[in-house]
Amino acid sequence: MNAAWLPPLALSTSLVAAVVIFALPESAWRWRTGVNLGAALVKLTLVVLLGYRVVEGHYDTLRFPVVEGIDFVLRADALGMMFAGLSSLLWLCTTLYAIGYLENSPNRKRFFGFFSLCVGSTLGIAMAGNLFTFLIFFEMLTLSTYPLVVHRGTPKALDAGRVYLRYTLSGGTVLLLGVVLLYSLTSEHSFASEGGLETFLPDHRGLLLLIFALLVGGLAVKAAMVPLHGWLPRAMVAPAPVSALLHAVAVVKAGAFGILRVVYDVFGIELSVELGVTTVLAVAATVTILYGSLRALAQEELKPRLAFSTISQVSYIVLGVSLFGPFGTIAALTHLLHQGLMKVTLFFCAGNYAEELGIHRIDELDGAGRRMPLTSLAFTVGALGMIGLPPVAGFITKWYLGMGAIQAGMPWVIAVLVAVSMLNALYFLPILYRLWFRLGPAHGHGAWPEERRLGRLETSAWLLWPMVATALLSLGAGLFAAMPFSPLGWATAVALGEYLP
Amino acid sequence: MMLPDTLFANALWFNSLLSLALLWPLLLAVNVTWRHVTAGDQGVPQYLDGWWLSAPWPALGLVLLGNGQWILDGWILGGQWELTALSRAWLMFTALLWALAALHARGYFAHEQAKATAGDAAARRRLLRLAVLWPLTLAGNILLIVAQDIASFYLGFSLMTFAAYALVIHDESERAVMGAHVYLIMAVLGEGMILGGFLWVAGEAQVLTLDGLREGIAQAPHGVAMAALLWGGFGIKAGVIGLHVWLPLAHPAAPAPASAVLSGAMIKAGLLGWLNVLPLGNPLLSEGFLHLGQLIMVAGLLAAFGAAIYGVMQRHPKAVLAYSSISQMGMMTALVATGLTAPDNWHLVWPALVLFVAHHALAKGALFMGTSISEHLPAWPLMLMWALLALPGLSLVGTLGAGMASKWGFKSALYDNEQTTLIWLLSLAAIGTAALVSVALWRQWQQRQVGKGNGWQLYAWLATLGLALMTPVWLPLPSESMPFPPFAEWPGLVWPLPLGVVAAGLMLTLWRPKPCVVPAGDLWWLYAALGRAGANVYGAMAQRLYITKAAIVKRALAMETLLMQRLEQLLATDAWMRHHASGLMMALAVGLVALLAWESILS
Amino acid sequence: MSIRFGLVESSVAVLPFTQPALWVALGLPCLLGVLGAWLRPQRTWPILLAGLPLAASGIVLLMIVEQHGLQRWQLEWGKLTVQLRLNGLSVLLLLLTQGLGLVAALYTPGELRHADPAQRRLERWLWPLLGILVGSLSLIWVAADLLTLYVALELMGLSAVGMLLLPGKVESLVAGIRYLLLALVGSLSYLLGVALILGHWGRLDLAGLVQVVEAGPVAWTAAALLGAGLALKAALFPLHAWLAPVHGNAWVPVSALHAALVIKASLFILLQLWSVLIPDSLFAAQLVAWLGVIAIFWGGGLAWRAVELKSLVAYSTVAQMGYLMVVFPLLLGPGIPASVQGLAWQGFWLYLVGHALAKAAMFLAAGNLILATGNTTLQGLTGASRQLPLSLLAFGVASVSLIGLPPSAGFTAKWLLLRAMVIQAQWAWVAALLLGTLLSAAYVFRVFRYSFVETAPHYAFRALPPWLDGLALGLALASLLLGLFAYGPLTLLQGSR
Amino acid sequence: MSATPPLFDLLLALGLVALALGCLFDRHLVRACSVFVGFALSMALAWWQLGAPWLALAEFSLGAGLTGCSLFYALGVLPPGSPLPSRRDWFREPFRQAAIRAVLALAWMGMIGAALRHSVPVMAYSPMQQPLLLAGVAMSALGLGAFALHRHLLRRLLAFNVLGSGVFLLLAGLTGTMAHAQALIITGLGVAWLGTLLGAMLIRRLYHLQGAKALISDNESIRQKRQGP
Repeated sequence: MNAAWLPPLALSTSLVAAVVIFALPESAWRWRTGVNLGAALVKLTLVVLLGYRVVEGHYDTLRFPVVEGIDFVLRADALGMMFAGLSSLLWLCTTLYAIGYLENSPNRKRFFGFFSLCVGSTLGIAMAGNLFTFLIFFEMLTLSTYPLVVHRGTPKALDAGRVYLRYTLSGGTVLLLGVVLLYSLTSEHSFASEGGLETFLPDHRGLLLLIFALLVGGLAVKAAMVPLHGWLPRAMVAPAPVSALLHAVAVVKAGAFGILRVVYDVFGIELSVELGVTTVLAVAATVTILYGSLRALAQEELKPRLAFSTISQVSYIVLGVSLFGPFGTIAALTHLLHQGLMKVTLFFCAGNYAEELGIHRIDELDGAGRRMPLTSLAFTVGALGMIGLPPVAGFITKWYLGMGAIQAGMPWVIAVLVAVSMLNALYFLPILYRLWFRLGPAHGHGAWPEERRLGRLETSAWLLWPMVATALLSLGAGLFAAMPFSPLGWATAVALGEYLP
Repeated sequence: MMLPDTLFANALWFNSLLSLALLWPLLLAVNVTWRHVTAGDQGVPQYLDGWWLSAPWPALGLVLLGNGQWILDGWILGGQWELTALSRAWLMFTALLWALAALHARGYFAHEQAKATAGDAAARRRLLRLAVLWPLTLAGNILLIVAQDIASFYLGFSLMTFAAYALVIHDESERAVMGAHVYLIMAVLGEGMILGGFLWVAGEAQVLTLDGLREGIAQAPHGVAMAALLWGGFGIKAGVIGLHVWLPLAHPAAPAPASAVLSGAMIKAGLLGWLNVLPLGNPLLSEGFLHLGQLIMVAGLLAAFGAAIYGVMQRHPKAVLAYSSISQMGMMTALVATGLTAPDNWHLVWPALVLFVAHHALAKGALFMGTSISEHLPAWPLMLMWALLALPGLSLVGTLGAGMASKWGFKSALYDNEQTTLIWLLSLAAIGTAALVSVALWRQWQQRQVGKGNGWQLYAWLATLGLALMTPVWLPLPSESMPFPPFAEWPGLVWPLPLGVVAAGLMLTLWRPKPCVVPAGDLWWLYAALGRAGANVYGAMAQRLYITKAAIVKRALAMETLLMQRLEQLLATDAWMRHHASGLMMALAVGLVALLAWESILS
Repeated sequence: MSIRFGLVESSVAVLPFTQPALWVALGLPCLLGVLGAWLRPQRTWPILLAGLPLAASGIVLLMIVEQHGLQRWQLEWGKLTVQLRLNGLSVLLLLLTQGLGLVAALYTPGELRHADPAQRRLERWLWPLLGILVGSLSLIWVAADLLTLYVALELMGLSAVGMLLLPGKVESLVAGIRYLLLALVGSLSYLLGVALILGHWGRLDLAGLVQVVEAGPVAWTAAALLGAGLALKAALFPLHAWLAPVHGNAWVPVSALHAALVIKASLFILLQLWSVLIPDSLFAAQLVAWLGVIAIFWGGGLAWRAVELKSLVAYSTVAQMGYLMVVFPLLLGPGIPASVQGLAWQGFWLYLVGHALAKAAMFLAAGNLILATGNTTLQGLTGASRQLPLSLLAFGVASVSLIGLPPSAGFTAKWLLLRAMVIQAQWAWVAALLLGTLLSAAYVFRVFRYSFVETAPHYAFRALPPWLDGLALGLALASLLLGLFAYGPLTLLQGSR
Repeated sequence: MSATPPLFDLLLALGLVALALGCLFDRHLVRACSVFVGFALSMALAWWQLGAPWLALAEFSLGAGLTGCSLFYALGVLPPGSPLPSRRDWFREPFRQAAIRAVLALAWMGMIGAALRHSVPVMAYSPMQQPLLLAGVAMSALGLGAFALHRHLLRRLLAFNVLGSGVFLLLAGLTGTMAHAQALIITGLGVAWLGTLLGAMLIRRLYHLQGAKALISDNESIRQKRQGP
């Protein structure tokens, strides 16, 4: 039984929300909030429903032809639902957070409108059933993110927006070329196609390699892999919810998710191994991971440090993809979710410090743990997770990556993992030290850069509780990873059910 | 033991006891936080109250009243918690030491509590931090002991390691910060190595439990390398020579009860790690493991002697004690190594080792607590006090009480295997121990102060002392593995003491190097220099790269400007084309015809 | 190729209703124009009402073509015979013309209301000229002989010139007279080509010419003369330079119509005639394609540097025409596989239609922005995003199609073209297309860069009636959704018979 | 058709070319316009000679009459009493540009000539048989060359008209008096007159707004200076 209306309905929640928000006047705060939250909740429900149906074995598909031989396909499958679930859940959190964050700031209508579009595109990416559809939403994502990046309208923000566009549009163009080449080789090839591209291997080895390079090259821009990462740290000028969204859910994840799709659903992992591209991918991911960490070490401001940390962390997904074997796959899929939860927490925290205390630099964080204990606790959880310490979710990923590395016959990856863990510790632990052990304005030494009393608790409730929720989720995802519907459980089901014989 | 077997073996009973043992410290941490928060901005609750003191008690109860195994399916990667013979004994002495140290802490921090009540914000903050993180450290320690699966073990280990940072840094003096940082850096290094080792083995063998891990290492092609990696990782905690540098820096800085648990319980966790992951006593080991065992033994003996020689030159009694710990751990390392070099004998060695460890834990705990006693000497007879202070030391050397039993225990185990060289070397090392203990006492004597003591402090110390001397009595090991030496053997056990004392005396009188020549932390300063040099090189490289990148960016920008200027020129060309549109049309037409004609000529 | 244009000799019986519908489609616009000059409507609803029968005629024709395929008429008028044909392409373009014409007419009152009174002296003339323009454009899409084409071309050219001149500003007069002279010369070049054809083969109906034309100097010269003349009128590079000033100074709906349809009509004729005269010439098509490549970068570069909003849009037209030129070698030339030609054919027209919609939307949106800010330069847009979100949104959606980002018509068309090029292994054009995409993104996003500035002082913005923005947004959305729902129109294009 | 060239046609052709040259290259604009009227009258004669009386009539009324009036209106001669624009074009094109235009015009002529040679077999062996056709070729080339060369708007208008006449002549010469050709020519004549009228009005308006300079400055000043990013 195919409920073709379900995927477009889920997709339309955010799109309709965007339209309604654009139509509402700027001053209609309550209405906008209601629409935002209502859409987020409805969407979450629908995605859960879709996920449930996928578990039941119904892959709801909407399909219509766009041009001869090319279809627009929205399809709910396990992998897509995983990403969709993440994006819907984090959208809810981020929306709540953004409502608090942007209180009394101008241009909220525009912000929330494009915000909804952005998440709608992410959902589209998750549910895209073939590369053509994927490309559509991929570019939509680029466009709908631009107004968010330049939201502040300062020269710095505008420059960041320009750099962002230069990178992502170029990447999109490269991707387009790759997709066109692929289609001219295979005609329609949806993600659900059983037959991989093995049949083309004998005659078109070079072309397949080229296509792979173009596809992954285009996606790698969004996934911020070195040396295509330049836009990400700059995009930090955007408001905190946007950074959270960019880093945790939407943009970089879209790139990583695309690489997942290309390797598993378009080429097939066996073919990728056969072509020898997985090793290249692993090396590229390794370089990114190390480079990102090294650069993060040198940052003196909080958000850029987190940004470089993202660059490093997102490539874990790519690394997992490149490790042939169920464990590598599980690691990649799990990290897709785990990194989202942890990074969104960290960005919420960074945003809270900035909003409540005006803190942007790391050396201003001295003693902030006393002033904002919950925020700092959440930050601690996130940071420990990034380092890969149990019981936070990051440990699970690292564990499976290590197992996958052995399984794929690349033990050197473990050395990389250890090295990165140490680097992560090297740039996160000093922050924790400052938060909890240094004396700062909270102890009567100096003053916060710009303190505001936003709420009865340490900061406004809008800002506080989403962050606490994501922190608890990242903790729970690690502590109860072996539960059946944890991210790990879902990822294992996907990996074992879909990609392995 | 005293309970009916049915209850004793009941899974629910065990599980709830175990949960309580783990959760109780966490609950107490929350409780302290809650009391702090509800007390308001300026309010000062009694941080180390009776509840707080009870943190390790459920764990003790678990040892005494529980037995069994608990498999947790949903826990991290699948949990398996169990009280084995080893972990039962281990948990016993660990929990005991924690309980006593907590009591001691109540007294030790009474002064700080008073200051806080008087309105000292800094004291309040420090106390809160300690009161919250002490139970967390404890929880980690308990978890790592009961855990039989890798993830839980690693979780416990990390929790303990990182939470203990707060214990080290407690008084926030410059020295404490320094010590804490060294501790943390080394800890991170250790965590990394452990993680690497775990991943490697678990990936090769596809196992999630420590049992499987041991098997996996024994069978894996690169098993020796894995074992070495894990040995090094845990060795950082256990103070293996070369990786021990944090001990003499962190111990003197930490408060006495913290030092007691650090040295008594936490570095033992490293040792437990070895016992858990190294394929000790496995009769089917390859040649490589034998060499590894020899290497470990050499490292252990080097630590035993080197630390002794270096330690006696220290000024600070706690630094001396820290070196003593290193030395003692060296001896234990050597004993562990026999599990690889002589696996057949391991079943005899390990109970002796556990006894040694347990005794050392309590004795070292007593010694560290003693340093705080000597700073606040009560109005008791001086001779009695110093005798009491010396007692754990004497026991450690092996001249009386439990120390003698433990020493005899491993000696007899080794005799069975005719490892006479090792026995002799260990006896020699005992001279070092004696010398260190005497130096420590001497330093304490030099820095003694009278008064301001506290009953909790004193009686907890006395209890520790007593329990240390009676270790075989309460340690849940089969009593036949803890024989008391026959009288005839006593001289063979006691002789290192006088030699040690004399050696220490000679050392102290003959050569007194300045502290800057023999700084505490020895190799750390070398490492730090190397690290700084490395960082400088990295910084210079980064700077170079940055300059290069800036140059490239600048050039790109210049090119962009140039391009824009060229585009401006396009405008002029466009105007030209506007004027000459009709001429261009003629040219286009003529050109098209020419082209078409040419094409037909070509074909 | 000529079959795709519906240029076949056949004797299909003409269905009833078709001819009246055709007359309505061709004649009603002129009539309405005259009516408009008389009544000078100030509101939108009468225009909408008047446009309904026009649209109805278009829809009737569409349904007829959908059901019965190609329609042909041969009208005898004295010794003259006029050939008309209606296939999927014609009807598609006809509908496009009617739609855009209607939108332009709807927009006109708003534009005039806000225009400088000094420039409104001649506004009465706009209506008949608009009517003639729409009528002549409709005629061009259906005409199947050179004489009718010539007449329609001249009517279209003159009415377009007239409309462009109406504001009466010096700049528009200078630009207008240049355009007038060049258009006239272009027509004469066309006529010269027709003279050669008529002299050599003695007939003007295209379907008949397809049968008799053989390659040779006459065909070449005629093709060259026709091509050069029409290229001048279609503003193909390098004969494009007159375009930007013309667009920059005309009234907004006029610019929109001109950029969207008038120059495309010349291109349409050019391609149609070349497919009759030199269907197998590789070199000519290649030359056009290479010129197109230059045009993409030339127009893009100039648009990138443009100071005025409207000249940015105008230069972007030059670049976009370049894309269409690049397709020539995939449509004309020896030995092109039918599949490639089919892809290129679909891509070409989809691009043309999508661009027409998007460009019209863009002009309307730009006009709105200029009306609201009272400033014609890009810098005048600083901070506009806060005050004029809807206009900017329309501009943005239109530019999505213009850049060729999914899911717009521009994207789908580019996709088809890329596939055709890839199959033919024409990598140079692939590169041109992709780089051109980036370039167009570069110049379009300049607009947004200005509009998102928050730090600049805020200028006073004039409030606009929402329907002005609504029109622009509607067109833009149409061009966006056309990309996603292109299947129907494309099947219409494919079914040539 | 006889072997000797028809004398009258020859003379007419020569006259047409000469008048075209005169009206295209006389810098005195009133004189040039007057010559153009003469040219148009000769054209009407040529139509007559080609056997197309309707065309002759049309040319007489549209070409000579109305177009002439329009041109004089543009010059300010008609209606009498209106302000007089400058009646001489002093602008001199650089020699290089003129040379290039000449070459282009020759190429154009060659191209059309070659096509004619192919299309009309008689042209191959005795080109002089159809002097009017040749005149048409020459006039179209001359007109286009002059159009490309001149800057003065009025002279461009004149050049356009000459070009148009050349094209019509060619058309008629090639096709005889086919109905289609006549329709084409009549349309062309009408358009040419409409264009000329529109041009003349524009010239007047521009002169009124901007003065004489506006009439020769084809390059509008490049206002678009670099701004912004």
